[in-house]
Amino acid sequence: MSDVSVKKGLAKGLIKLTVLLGIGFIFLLLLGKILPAPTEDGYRLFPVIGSRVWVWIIAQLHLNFAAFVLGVPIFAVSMEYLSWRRKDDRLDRIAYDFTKLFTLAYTITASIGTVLLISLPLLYPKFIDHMMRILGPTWWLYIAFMYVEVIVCYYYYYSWHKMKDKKGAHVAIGGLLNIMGTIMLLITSAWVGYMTTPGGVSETGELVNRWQAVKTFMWIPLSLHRLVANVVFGAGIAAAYAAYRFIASETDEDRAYYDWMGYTSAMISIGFSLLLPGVGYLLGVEIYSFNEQMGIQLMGGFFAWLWVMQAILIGAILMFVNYYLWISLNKMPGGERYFKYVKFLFIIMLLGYAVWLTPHSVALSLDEARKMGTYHPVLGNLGVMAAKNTAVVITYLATFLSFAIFKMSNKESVVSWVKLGNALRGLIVVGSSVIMLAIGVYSYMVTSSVRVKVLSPIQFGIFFLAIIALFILDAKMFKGAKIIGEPRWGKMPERSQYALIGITVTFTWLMGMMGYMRSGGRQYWHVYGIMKDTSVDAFLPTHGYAAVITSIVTVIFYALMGFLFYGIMKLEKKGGQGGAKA
Amino acid sequence: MAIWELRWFDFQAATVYVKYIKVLLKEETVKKVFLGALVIMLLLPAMVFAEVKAYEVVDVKDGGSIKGKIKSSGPVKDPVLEIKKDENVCGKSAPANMYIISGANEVKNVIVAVEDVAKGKAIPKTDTVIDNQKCEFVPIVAVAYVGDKYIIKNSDPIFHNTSLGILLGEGKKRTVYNLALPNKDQVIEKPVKVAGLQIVQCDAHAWMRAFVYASKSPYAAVTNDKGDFEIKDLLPGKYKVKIWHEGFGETIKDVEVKAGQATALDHTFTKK
Amino acid sequence: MKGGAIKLFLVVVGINIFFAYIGLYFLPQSQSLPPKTIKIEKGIPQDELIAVGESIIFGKGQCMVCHPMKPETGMRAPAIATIGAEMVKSAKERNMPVEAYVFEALVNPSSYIQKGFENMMPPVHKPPTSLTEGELIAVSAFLQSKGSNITINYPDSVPVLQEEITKEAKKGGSG
Amino acid sequence: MRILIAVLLAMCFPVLGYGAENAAGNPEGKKIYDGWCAQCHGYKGDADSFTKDVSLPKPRDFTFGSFKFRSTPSGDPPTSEDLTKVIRNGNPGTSMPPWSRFSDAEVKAIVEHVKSFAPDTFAMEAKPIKIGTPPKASKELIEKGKAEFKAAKCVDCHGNAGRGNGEKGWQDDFKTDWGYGIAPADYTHGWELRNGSSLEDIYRTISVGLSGTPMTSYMDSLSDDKRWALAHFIKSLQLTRQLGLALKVKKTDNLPSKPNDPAWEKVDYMDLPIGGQLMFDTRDFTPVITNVRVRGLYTTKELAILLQWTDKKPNDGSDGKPTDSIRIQFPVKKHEATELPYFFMGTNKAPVNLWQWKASDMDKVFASVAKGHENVEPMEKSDATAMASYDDGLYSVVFKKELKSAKDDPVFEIGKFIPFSITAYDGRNGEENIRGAISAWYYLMMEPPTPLKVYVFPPVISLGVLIVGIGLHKKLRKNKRG
Amino acid sequence: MLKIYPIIAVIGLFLSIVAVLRKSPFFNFAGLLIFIYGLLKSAEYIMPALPAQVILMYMAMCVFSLFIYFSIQEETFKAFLEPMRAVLADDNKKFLRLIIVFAALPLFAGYLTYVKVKPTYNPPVSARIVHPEPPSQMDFKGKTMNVLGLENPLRKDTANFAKYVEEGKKIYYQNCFFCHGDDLDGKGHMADAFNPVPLPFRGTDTIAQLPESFVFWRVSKGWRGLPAGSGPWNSAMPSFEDFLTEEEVWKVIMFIYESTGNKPRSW
Repeated sequence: MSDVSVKKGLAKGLIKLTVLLGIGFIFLLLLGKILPAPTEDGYRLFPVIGSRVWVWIIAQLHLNFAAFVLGVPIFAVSMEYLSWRRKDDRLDRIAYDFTKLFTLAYTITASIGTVLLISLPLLYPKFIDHMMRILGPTWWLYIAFMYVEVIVCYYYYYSWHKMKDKKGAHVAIGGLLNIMGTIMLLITSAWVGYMTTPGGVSETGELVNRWQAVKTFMWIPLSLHRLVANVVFGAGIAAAYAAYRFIASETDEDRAYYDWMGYTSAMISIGFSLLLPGVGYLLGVEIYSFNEQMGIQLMGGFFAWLWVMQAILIGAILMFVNYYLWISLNKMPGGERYFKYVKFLFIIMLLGYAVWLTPHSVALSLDEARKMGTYHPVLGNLGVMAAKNTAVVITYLATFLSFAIFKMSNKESVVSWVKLGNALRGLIVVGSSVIMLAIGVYSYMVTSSVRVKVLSPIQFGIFFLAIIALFILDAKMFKGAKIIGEPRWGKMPERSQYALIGITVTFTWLMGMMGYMRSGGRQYWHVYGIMKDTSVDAFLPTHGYAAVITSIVTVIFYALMGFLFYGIMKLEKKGGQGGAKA
Repeated sequence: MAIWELRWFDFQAATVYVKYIKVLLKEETVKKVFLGALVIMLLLPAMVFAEVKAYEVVDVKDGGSIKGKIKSSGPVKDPVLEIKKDENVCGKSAPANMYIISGANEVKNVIVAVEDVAKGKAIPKTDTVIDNQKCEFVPIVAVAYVGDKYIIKNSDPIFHNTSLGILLGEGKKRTVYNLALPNKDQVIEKPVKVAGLQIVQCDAHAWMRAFVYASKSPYAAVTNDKGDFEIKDLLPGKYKVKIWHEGFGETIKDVEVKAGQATALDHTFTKK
Repeated sequence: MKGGAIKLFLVVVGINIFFAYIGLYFLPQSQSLPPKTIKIEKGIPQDELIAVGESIIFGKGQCMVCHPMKPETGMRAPAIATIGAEMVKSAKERNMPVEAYVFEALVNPSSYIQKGFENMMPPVHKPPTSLTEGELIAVSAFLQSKGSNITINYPDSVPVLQEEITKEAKKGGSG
Repeated sequence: MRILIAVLLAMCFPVLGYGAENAAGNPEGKKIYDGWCAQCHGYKGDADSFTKDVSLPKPRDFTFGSFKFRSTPSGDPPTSEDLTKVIRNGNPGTSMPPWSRFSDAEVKAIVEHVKSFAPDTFAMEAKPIKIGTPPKASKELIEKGKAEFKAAKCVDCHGNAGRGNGEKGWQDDFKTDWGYGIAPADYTHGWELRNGSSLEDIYRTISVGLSGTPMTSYMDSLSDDKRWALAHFIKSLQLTRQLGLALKVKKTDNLPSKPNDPAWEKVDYMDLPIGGQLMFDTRDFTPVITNVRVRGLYTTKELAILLQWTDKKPNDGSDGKPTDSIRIQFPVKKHEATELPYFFMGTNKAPVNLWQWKASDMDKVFASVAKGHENVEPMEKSDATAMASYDDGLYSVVFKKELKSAKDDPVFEIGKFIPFSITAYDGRNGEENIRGAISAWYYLMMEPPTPLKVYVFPPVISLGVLIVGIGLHKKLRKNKRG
Repeated sequence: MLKIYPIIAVIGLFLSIVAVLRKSPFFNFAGLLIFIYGLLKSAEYIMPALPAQVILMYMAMCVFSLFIYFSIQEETFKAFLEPMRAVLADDNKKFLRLIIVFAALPLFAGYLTYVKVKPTYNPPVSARIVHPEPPSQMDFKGKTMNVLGLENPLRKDTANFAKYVEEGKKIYYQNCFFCHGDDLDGKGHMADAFNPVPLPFRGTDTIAQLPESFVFWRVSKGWRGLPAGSGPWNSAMPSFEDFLTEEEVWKVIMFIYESTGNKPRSW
């Protein structure tokens, strides 16, 4: 592998892409001829499982891989940049490992994309006609960028070792790669944005202004949301990869490295995930301002229960994260001093989790409904947004404290104002919690618009202020602190790695479910308000059905990922390059 | 019960208690209650006496008597009962035996009773038999004496129940006894406790009826086939005499009884 | 450590089965069906018209997304239960016929906003709701039945409705 | 002596006033009585009251001095406890409710007041009979009770099955002390036995009778053990009432051939409590039928619904009174969501389909479509059929209908909850048309046959867990050794 | 009623405390779960019972979280697993193993599966709105009335108050008590037959929260006047305008307020 020259690599990449696209177009032409003509409404039916399920699975898989190949480069390039500035080889190795990962993943992504490319026009000819008419040029733009991206990507990968001495330039190429990726993300978001919150067309679906059709309500918020989610997802996948390698490792050294890698990736993933509610909020605001009806439908109508599901999932993720951090105390010299705090954090997490998964209106048995009506008089109060927001900020704060504990567990502050510092820390934690709780209680008494538009942002603002304050305080307190001992990387029980896997799988599943929700917001429209879905699949399936499909997609995705990981390991064994520096 | 349903403090009850306490604390009330208790204690023996006052047995010497004949203004046709139940025992139809009137228009089964007698001779120890025979009460009219017994019999192989009740008019009554006689030769004895004219019925055979005059004194009689009756050993004085027949109804006559003499009391009923 | 990989995969599958299970058994299972087109014939009896209107309010029109049935605190939009009477009142205030007011409220809702509410209602004859003329009239009749006399019927009220629709279209053109 | 008393009386004149008030009037009792009893029993205790014409059984007239519910021998007045018990527990099956709101003192005051209406009766001594320990129920005992039920001629009035349909209980002048007609009790309806349905209650009723009614006292004619045996037998006749919202109808290969086929007894049932039709003129305040038991079965082709109810005196309309009848009602259209037609006869907007059976035409169904109670049109064609039987006071009517439905027919879909309601008419009670006893909406659901997975999955999972257990066991053992 | 769940909770707590003292995390875990279950179930004594589904959700969360908690430290985790390992592998636990691992657990799993796959059918729930929204106008025997602000004309005639109440009593017991009860507690002798059950007038939940005008509307219009959401198709409440005059309706309203000690809402 190391022998492959940059040129050859580039050629390989370009040929692959061209061949795939070619196959796609040829299949499209051929099948278009062979297959029976679409129905009057403009549909063809995919055999057995139906068009919707087929496109759903393929699109979701494609999306997952795309998220991976867009998210991981951001992560990899930042690592490389850090390694370059800090002269830390470990980081460079991580970066290289990831580059390997996403370069390989490109092929899979493109292959699945090809299947999608064949499927969509064949199964939904009328709809795709419409899309092409409105947003056709962006599609050619998309192909063009795809080529550029492949070139940049392969160049970036194959020139890694050649450009060892020109790190700056190499990092710049990485930057370019990410810019390309973001542009592609913007283009695809524009498509989805147009479908959900169309603009720039007349009521009958005639193009009025193409730029308006691209620049829809959803475009930027959705892109932002996806960008952040991609980073979280990419880092999560990296953590999962590290976990996988950790478990598969045979030497202590490898284990130490992959432990560290898993930790770093997971923390980045979680760190960025703190931004998600914010960008999600933006997205929600835009949807509401496009069409109140759709917003309410998504938040409180048909999909209300999916937010409970989301709560269960995010609660599980936070639990996994905390668990990972607590278990990590084992490997910190001096970590055992902090086990006594874990109990309290655990109880807070548990209570927060309980609040978060309490549904507002409960699906009841008949007897229960007769006894208490639709809402439980007590539980009903825990089910509303006021309680949920409060619970989430407090559990986030607890998670941050777990992280802080982990960070300082092997240090002892030497500054003179230790006592004052500790008091200050306590004050920040307790004070902010009390304020957040008070705002939560106050939220019950105001109208929903005040709650959504004023109090919730204040709660989140206080949360961020609190963690920033804690962060600065800790940095000051532990400046030049006495270090009890270096972390014993690799001294982690295997089960901690399952927690990492759990985080990533849950996150992937969550992405799938949110996709169902976003797409469901359109209800029985291909393009909301412009083009009706008149196919047999025009209805929204039940949540259970969606959950099963999401699970299937996730399992397929991880099976493919497994092959990818396995392939990399095989490559390493063959070439030895980039593997553990034994 | 859910906690919030529990009334920790029952206001309604509390107001009543407070009222009681207020009343109790008033000086006058305390006095009143105390004196009241005293009076009741003193009056108690008197009350007991008042109860017993009902009928006083005395030795009657040289008493008078009432004697007479009850007649009808003319012959009355006795109705025939149609029987739809237990026909094998009761037969298809039976005479009601309501108007048993002789050729001379003398009426049988008329109750003649001297009312509200305060004193007199001892009550005879004669128990009153009520027999269910072929779906008919035998006798149809009888006199019973308070303190004695009813002997209620079933001579039929079928179920009868015997229900006695004070007649209140318009088909209404007040039950005195309602006793089951499910089998043949069943006998039930019951004390005669409630005084007055009573109807005897069998709910199972609604046409069956009899009448019993439960008397507190020994001074009551039923006319015989010739419409004759006699009431003996009355203390001299003025009395009210009740003459009652199932079909003809009731009249009350004032009679003065003189010592050692027989006062005649005849009456003729007219069918309305 | 091949066992490790298998174990990991089992964990992944297990987690997914668990989530699918939650989705299947914890969440209420209902489908959201696309609305059916409702045929309204000429000279339809009033109570049937109202019934159709009601079904649109709860179904195709998706009015219940914003409008509560009963007045409640913090409601987004006026309550349905008293809307008929309210509309009569407002029409009187604005000195226009009640029918015209009702139709305007449906097809040109931003032209007059009830006190205390925000301008957020979309014109319902346009996509995505896209109610037909007959459906609009049915809805109007139903709204009138909530506390006022019903004066709207099909097809006599069509001209009034069309006038309001053209007004709205003109406004859209100029603004 | 008398003089002394007179002097004393004079002395305590103010006191006496107080005392007299307390003893005779019981003002507290009168106040509550006037507030909460007089509406039915009359301000004077004579039952000449607001509800005298709208309740069945009629309210008790206290002035007669006859009291049904006693623990004392026949002829004796009830004890205060007996009266208290009636006030506290009410009389099931009548409009006398249990009064739990009053304090013990208040109930005592009411009892005092009630007693004052019949001073003669209550002047007598009242001593409750002794109720010993009941023998334990056993098959033999119940058999013995059954024999005794015949021997003591209980059957004469209460009928062979204890439904109150005995021949002697239905003479025209079967009357109470108050001059009203009365019907023998239906033992199968334990929930509406006026004097209580427990074994002791039954024993007590047999022993002392119900004064004022033809129910006679057996204390002197039957020995104690026989009465207990009887009580056990009667107790065993009581139906277990199953109230619910939905009847599950199971699939079968062959429907029972007759309405009184014993095969029906094994089928799931549901009891519908029914009440008078009170919404439309003429209202029925005094329905007699209070319970209809519903059973159902279906085959691939047909649905059969069995309705059973007690009618103590069948009436086919030949005596000038209306005929006995029952009617089942379904929505005409498939009902959507929770919206239904009006539960009695539908409305113009939402019509209902009615199948009526009449005792005058035993095997016929009168099918009609109703759009409100004033707008009923007979259906020209309906393939619903009926079969009926009358056994020992029990009507059994089976309605059958093919599952496929034509216009105006109800829609029978397997696995769906199909609403239905019942109207029952007792002709003897003068019930017909809209006067009758009605039920709310209930559902019947034809249960789809149990899917195969119910039999397959559990054993598979069990086996799986077992295998995992064994595997873990093996593995841990190996680890231990290794 | 025997309050079993608090006892279960106490037993669980006791078990977990003993387990803590004897350093047996597994039994601590089990005890805590029992404690939490008992606690959640005990809620039904002070509030409407928690729905089964919510309890299931909480319990699943607790199992998951507590398991995580006990696996943080290596020694604790080992001790936690020890009883399970012992049952599975130890020679002296053969009998226990036979019962738990080879019999009880598979059977229990089979049972749970059975419960889950067995098809269950629930009849549709008809929600009831106790106080439906009144219309602004109503029609009483052809007379149009404004429901809001409608006042009881008889209340002004304070001199005859007792008379009206008494007349109302007669009307009540000839028209209403079959369902709403002798004691106005909604438990009349025909109440069982109807669904939804008749409303009680006692207590502070029903008429005490309503102005008389509302009650007038409900009494006069009955089922016919109910809005669709309140299920007029199920209500047996007659339209009393068919049977009573306007004045009689007011009288009966006065009676039900007076006799239950409630006051009509006047704001």
